[in-house]
Amino acid sequence: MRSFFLRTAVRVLLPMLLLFSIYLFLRGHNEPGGGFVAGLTAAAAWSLYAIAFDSRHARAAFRVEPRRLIATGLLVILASGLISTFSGRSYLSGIWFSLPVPGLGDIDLGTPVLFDLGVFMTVIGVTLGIVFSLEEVEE
Amino acid sequence: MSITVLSGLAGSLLAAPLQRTAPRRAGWLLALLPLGLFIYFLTLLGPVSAGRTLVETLPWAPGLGVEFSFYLDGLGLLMALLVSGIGALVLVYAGGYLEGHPQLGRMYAFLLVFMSAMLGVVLSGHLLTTFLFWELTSISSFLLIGFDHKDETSRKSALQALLVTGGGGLAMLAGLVLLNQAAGTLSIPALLASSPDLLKHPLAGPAAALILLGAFTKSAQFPFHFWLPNAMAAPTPVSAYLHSATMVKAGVFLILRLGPVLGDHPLWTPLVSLTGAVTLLLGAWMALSQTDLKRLLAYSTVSMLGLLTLLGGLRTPLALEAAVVFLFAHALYKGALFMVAGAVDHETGTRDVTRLGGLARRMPQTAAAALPAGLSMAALPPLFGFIAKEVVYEAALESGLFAFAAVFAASAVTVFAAAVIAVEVFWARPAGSPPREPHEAPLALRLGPLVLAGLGLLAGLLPGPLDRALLSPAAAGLVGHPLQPGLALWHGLTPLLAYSALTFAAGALLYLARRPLRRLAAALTAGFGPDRLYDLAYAGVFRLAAWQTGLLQHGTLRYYLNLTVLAATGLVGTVLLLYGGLNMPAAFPGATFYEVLIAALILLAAGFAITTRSRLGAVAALGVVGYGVAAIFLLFGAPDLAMTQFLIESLTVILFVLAFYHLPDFERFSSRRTRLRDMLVAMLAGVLMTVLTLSAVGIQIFPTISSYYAQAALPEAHGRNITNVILVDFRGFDTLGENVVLALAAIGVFALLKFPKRRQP
Amino acid sequence: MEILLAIVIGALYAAAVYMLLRRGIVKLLIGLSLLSHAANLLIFTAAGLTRGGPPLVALEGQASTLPQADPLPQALILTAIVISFAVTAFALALAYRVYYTTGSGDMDDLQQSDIS
Amino acid sequence: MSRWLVAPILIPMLTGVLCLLAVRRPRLNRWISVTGAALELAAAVALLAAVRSQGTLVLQVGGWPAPFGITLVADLLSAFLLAAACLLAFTLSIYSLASIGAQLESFAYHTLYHFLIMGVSGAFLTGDLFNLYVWFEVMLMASFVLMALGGERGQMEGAIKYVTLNLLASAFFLAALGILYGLVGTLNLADLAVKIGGVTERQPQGMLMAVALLLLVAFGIKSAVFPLFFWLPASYHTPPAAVSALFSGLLTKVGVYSLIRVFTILFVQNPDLTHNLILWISIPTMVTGVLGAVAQNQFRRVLSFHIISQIGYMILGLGLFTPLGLAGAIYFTAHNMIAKTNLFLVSGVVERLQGSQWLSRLGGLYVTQPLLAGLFLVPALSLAGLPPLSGFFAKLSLIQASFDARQYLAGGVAVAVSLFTLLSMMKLWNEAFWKPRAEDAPADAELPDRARWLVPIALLSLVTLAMGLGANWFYSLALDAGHQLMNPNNYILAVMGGQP
Repeated sequence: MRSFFLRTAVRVLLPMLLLFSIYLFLRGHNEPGGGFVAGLTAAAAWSLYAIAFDSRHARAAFRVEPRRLIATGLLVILASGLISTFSGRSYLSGIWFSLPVPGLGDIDLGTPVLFDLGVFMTVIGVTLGIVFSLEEVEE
Repeated sequence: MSITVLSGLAGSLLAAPLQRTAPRRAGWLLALLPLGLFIYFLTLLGPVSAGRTLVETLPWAPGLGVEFSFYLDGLGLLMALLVSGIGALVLVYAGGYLEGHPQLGRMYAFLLVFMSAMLGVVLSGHLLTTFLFWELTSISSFLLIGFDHKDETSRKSALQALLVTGGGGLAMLAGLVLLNQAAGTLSIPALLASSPDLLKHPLAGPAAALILLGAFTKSAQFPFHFWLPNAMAAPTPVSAYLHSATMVKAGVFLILRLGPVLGDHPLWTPLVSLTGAVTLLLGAWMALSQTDLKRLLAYSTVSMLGLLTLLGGLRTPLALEAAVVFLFAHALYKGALFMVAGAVDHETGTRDVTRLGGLARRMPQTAAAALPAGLSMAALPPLFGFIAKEVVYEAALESGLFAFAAVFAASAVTVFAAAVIAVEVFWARPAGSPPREPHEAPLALRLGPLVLAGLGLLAGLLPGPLDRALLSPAAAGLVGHPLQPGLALWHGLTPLLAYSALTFAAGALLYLARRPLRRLAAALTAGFGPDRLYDLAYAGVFRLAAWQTGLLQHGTLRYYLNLTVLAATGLVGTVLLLYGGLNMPAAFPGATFYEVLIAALILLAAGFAITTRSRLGAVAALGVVGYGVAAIFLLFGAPDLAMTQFLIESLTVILFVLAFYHLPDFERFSSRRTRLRDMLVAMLAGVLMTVLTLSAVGIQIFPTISSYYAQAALPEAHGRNITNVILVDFRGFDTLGENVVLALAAIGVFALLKFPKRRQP
Repeated sequence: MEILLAIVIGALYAAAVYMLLRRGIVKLLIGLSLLSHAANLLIFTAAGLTRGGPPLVALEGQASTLPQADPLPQALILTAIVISFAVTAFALALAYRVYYTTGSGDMDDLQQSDIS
Repeated sequence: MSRWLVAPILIPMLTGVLCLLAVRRPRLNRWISVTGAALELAAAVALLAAVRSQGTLVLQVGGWPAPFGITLVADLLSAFLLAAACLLAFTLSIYSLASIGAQLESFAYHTLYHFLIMGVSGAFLTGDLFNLYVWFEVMLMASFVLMALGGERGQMEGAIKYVTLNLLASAFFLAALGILYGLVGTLNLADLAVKIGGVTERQPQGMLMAVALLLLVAFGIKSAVFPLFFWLPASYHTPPAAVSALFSGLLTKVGVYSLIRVFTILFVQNPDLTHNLILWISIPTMVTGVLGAVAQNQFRRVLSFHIISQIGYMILGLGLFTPLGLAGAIYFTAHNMIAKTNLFLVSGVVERLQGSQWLSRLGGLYVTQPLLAGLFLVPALSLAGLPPLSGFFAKLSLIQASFDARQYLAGGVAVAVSLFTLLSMMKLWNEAFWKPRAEDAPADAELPDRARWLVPIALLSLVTLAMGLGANWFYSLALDAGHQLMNPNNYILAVMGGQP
């Protein structure tokens, strides 16, 4: 029996937490935050969802299969480092460029950000994968 | 030379296919290989008897001092001729003996491998090459003794032979390594040329002793002799080849070979000649009670190997010459007699002399081969055995009464044994009846004994040329100078002749008294001996192993954990105390109220977690510990850590709660005493870690490398949050690995939870 | 504070070891979790405690007066925390499967395959 | 070449990820797995060739100068062991196709497999102590799952012990790391070596020794030395043969590698304590392991206990702490990785044919499977140290090194233990191959995909033979590696870029 209030609360909380997680991710390179924490936050949000509803609903709402998210995250991590290898430098060397964004000034973008994105994806995929399967255990 | 040695290995590959395509002729065809080798070695007689030695060296592992090299001198040539010649006869014999056996092809293959190995032993020019082939003989002998592998006795005997000779081989290896350190080389020509100072090296004695140990096991010297009679479980071709004519001579060969190098060591003569003498007498004594033809011959072989060892220990020129001459004579007659025994077994279905007799009528040609071989063994003229025995007596007399007495006694038994196999079996009135009606053995079984016995006769009639071409050159290499060939059938009426006559008479008396003698000897030896010792040791090893394993690996995790933690704590703690690692810092900044509060909270929560009987309570306490740790991170400037820890802790608690639905409740399994004991162990570990931490925070020998990160983070890595920059950039590779760990965990959880289940009964 | 933390670390190790030595499988899991807390705290303390700001590079003109904590051990601990999370999750699943397969939560019952 | 030093780590990672994506498409999955393993082998062999010709190779990951980033280093030791590991990985990937079965594959067996290889490669190549920890964890986590994959009772019993004791080891490792960092403030091995070398005369020697021993315990557990080996025989026989084989070939060897690495570059100031201790540990390790093997009645349990005994040989060479000793240890490790793994592969075939691990229920394979019998003898006799196989030279070099260092007891034990090794191997031979099978036993099962079962075994047997016949090449490599390890300055210079 999952309480109605919990479900409602989670419905409201989920988008907020996800937004928060993106915020954490974006600021991570400069302030406390980063891919790990952001990923965990997002995963925690979805875990709440999975507890409030059930894993079948959560899987449906989440859409992406955790396994694919994990694999993609790892691929992103792997590839972010390879860019520098193929441009003649050490693996995982940061390659940076500035992106002028109107209103925000220049934003530094670089392969480490991509790397962090991979971490973000992997962490979400892993945590959800674990939570979902733990919820689906049958006696 | 390498080709001659390795050709047998190549031939062995052909054996099985050949056996399939030409089952009846395979033995004859394969025998062409050793025959060819035999002829090749014959062509070397000229140069070698002229005093030349042939050397061939291929580098193998020079860094390890290992060479693949060959060295052929008189002794090597003598052995090579025996190995290849008898090898050819044995292959033919095996074809007849095991006709129709499904694994005959393997038998041929193993025999050829063995021949290669044996040639390698006798022709090697480097002791590690010797060792290589030495072990190969052990292995091929193992496979051959256990040929009849469905029979448990065969398997047991094979293993016994392997362990005894293999153990000796290992001792020998250790000895060789020591010898290498003492002499700086293991190359045989170099060793032969080494200076006598070698013997003063402190390692020379141990080296010699260990190498001799190897030689003794291989040549079945007391107290390792027991494997040889047991090896008679092998099919007779194997016994004839390996266990009489060739392999067992490897030890003696090595003793002779190394005599010039290590023989002057004070240890050598007492050790070798005493072992030889004991074996000589023991083998003779044991032979008295045997009624199984093969075991009788085996003990007689043990005895004669003892004789050869004794001669190799005495090391007078005469003794060495006698060793060479006798080795040759023995190989001829013993090989022949083994084959005869096999033929008898094959035709009658038994080897028990008490059930045999008068076979000469049914098996005339076999008897015709047995007679000269037996006479040679009994050292009667005009056979070569007689000449050999004369030289042996001469050498023994020269060395003293004790040696002579021993040789004399054993020789009398040899006469007895010869009489049993050549006379009792073929000419005496049968005491019982064999299981099968005997027929003449087929040609393949007759050929070997006839040829070998004929050679014995020929050699006895014409000892001169043989001596000049083969035996004298062989002995010369051992003595160190050329010898005057002097073998002759007739030396005139010398005391030696009288002794020979006396020996024959004693042996004949033994033969006549054989029935009571057998009973007496059997009664006296029952239940004793190193064979029993081996059995006890063998069983003991298994008992020890089981006991030790039960002690260490007894199945409960907490026992393993206890030991592991204690070992770790003990080791680290001891070193910390011994090496002055303890250093209490003088002063630390105190703690604020909040800090103390958090520390107390963690302590309390941890205490609660381990004492509570509610698993939910324990998990909640665990969460409190985690939050407390997060708070500490936050207080000491690590917000990233605190956030992560906080989130992870929450998730962990969720996971626990989700899982608890499927997990057992807490139960109290351990007794109070166990809990106290575990608590003690845990406290030890805890105290150690506290002390380590305290000692570590007090000292910082070098400043950390972190200041670099503060400088490089923004300009080079474009980030202000240094921790995050380290994670994704400076040490991004750690993070990469860590994400793989995460992925693995997810896969693992999925697999464990979802893998289809089978409920255990 | 260092002394206090050293005691906390020791106590956590002791508690962890004690729980690992229990026969109940859930206690084992709790022991494993405690073990990783202890190790993380040990790294944190051994590297030196700094009461102060997080390791951030100050923006221009805002130079911080507070001493900064060493960022490297933080990164290490973060990695260790995440790994131990992975391990804990796996151990939970393993414990479930062990319990399910053997029908017993008593570690002493798990010797079938381990004695010859 | 240096730039591609990361390839042996990335190739298995990529392979693993692709296998994860393709987990629902079995044929593609298998194809990716074997191709990836082949590429990995090629990369490792190329690396070995490069290191042999150009000397120690270094890659600063991320382009940060040492000691601030993570350094990958390939010296002879790493490259040699990596090549051996990748050879195993390749052969086992073929063997897995025959032996693992679709069900385990659908639970991402191939991904786990390649991530395990990734962890092993990372551990061999990294020049950073914390990074080593991370690779250890990758390897461990992969092995945890592989150990438990299938969920049989025996596996569960083994896995829980395996997991717990290995996590304990990790905790020791982590504690040692933390304390070491607190003391000298760095994690790069070369930098650590320089700094630890700088404290010789100063006071906190005792702390350093304590850290050294913590690491000794941590790696000692992972490499299963006496008296820390319990997890190994408790678990190694429980998973499928291919997994046991993989573990036996790689996991403990990474522990041994770490011991060698740490005790040739970091803690060399006080060999009377550390290396003597290792030497003394090696003796009971050799003895108890082999006695354990003699006592067992199951095929793979015999082999498992053997691993322990042979770990004893490896650390014996380290304990001697001479170039010869290290050369012996390295040669022995490579030899053992291949021969021992091969025996596990044979055990898998035997189990498949006769449906049991229990020796009492096996038999008759000498008649029914002569090829298998022959292939079994090669690694079995090699382990027992018979010439001309690899094990002979491995043992010979260790015995020589022991006697050279006047460690007659240790050398003598090494010799004597060989006899028991022979005994236990021949026990397997007698029971599984020679002994006729019990009369009520069912007929041998079929062996579909015969080539996939037997080709890997034949390949490894050939390598064992080649390592013996071509002993000089391998031994001189090991000897050069031994000299390299005894002169860590080259390593330090290579990593720190000429400014130690």
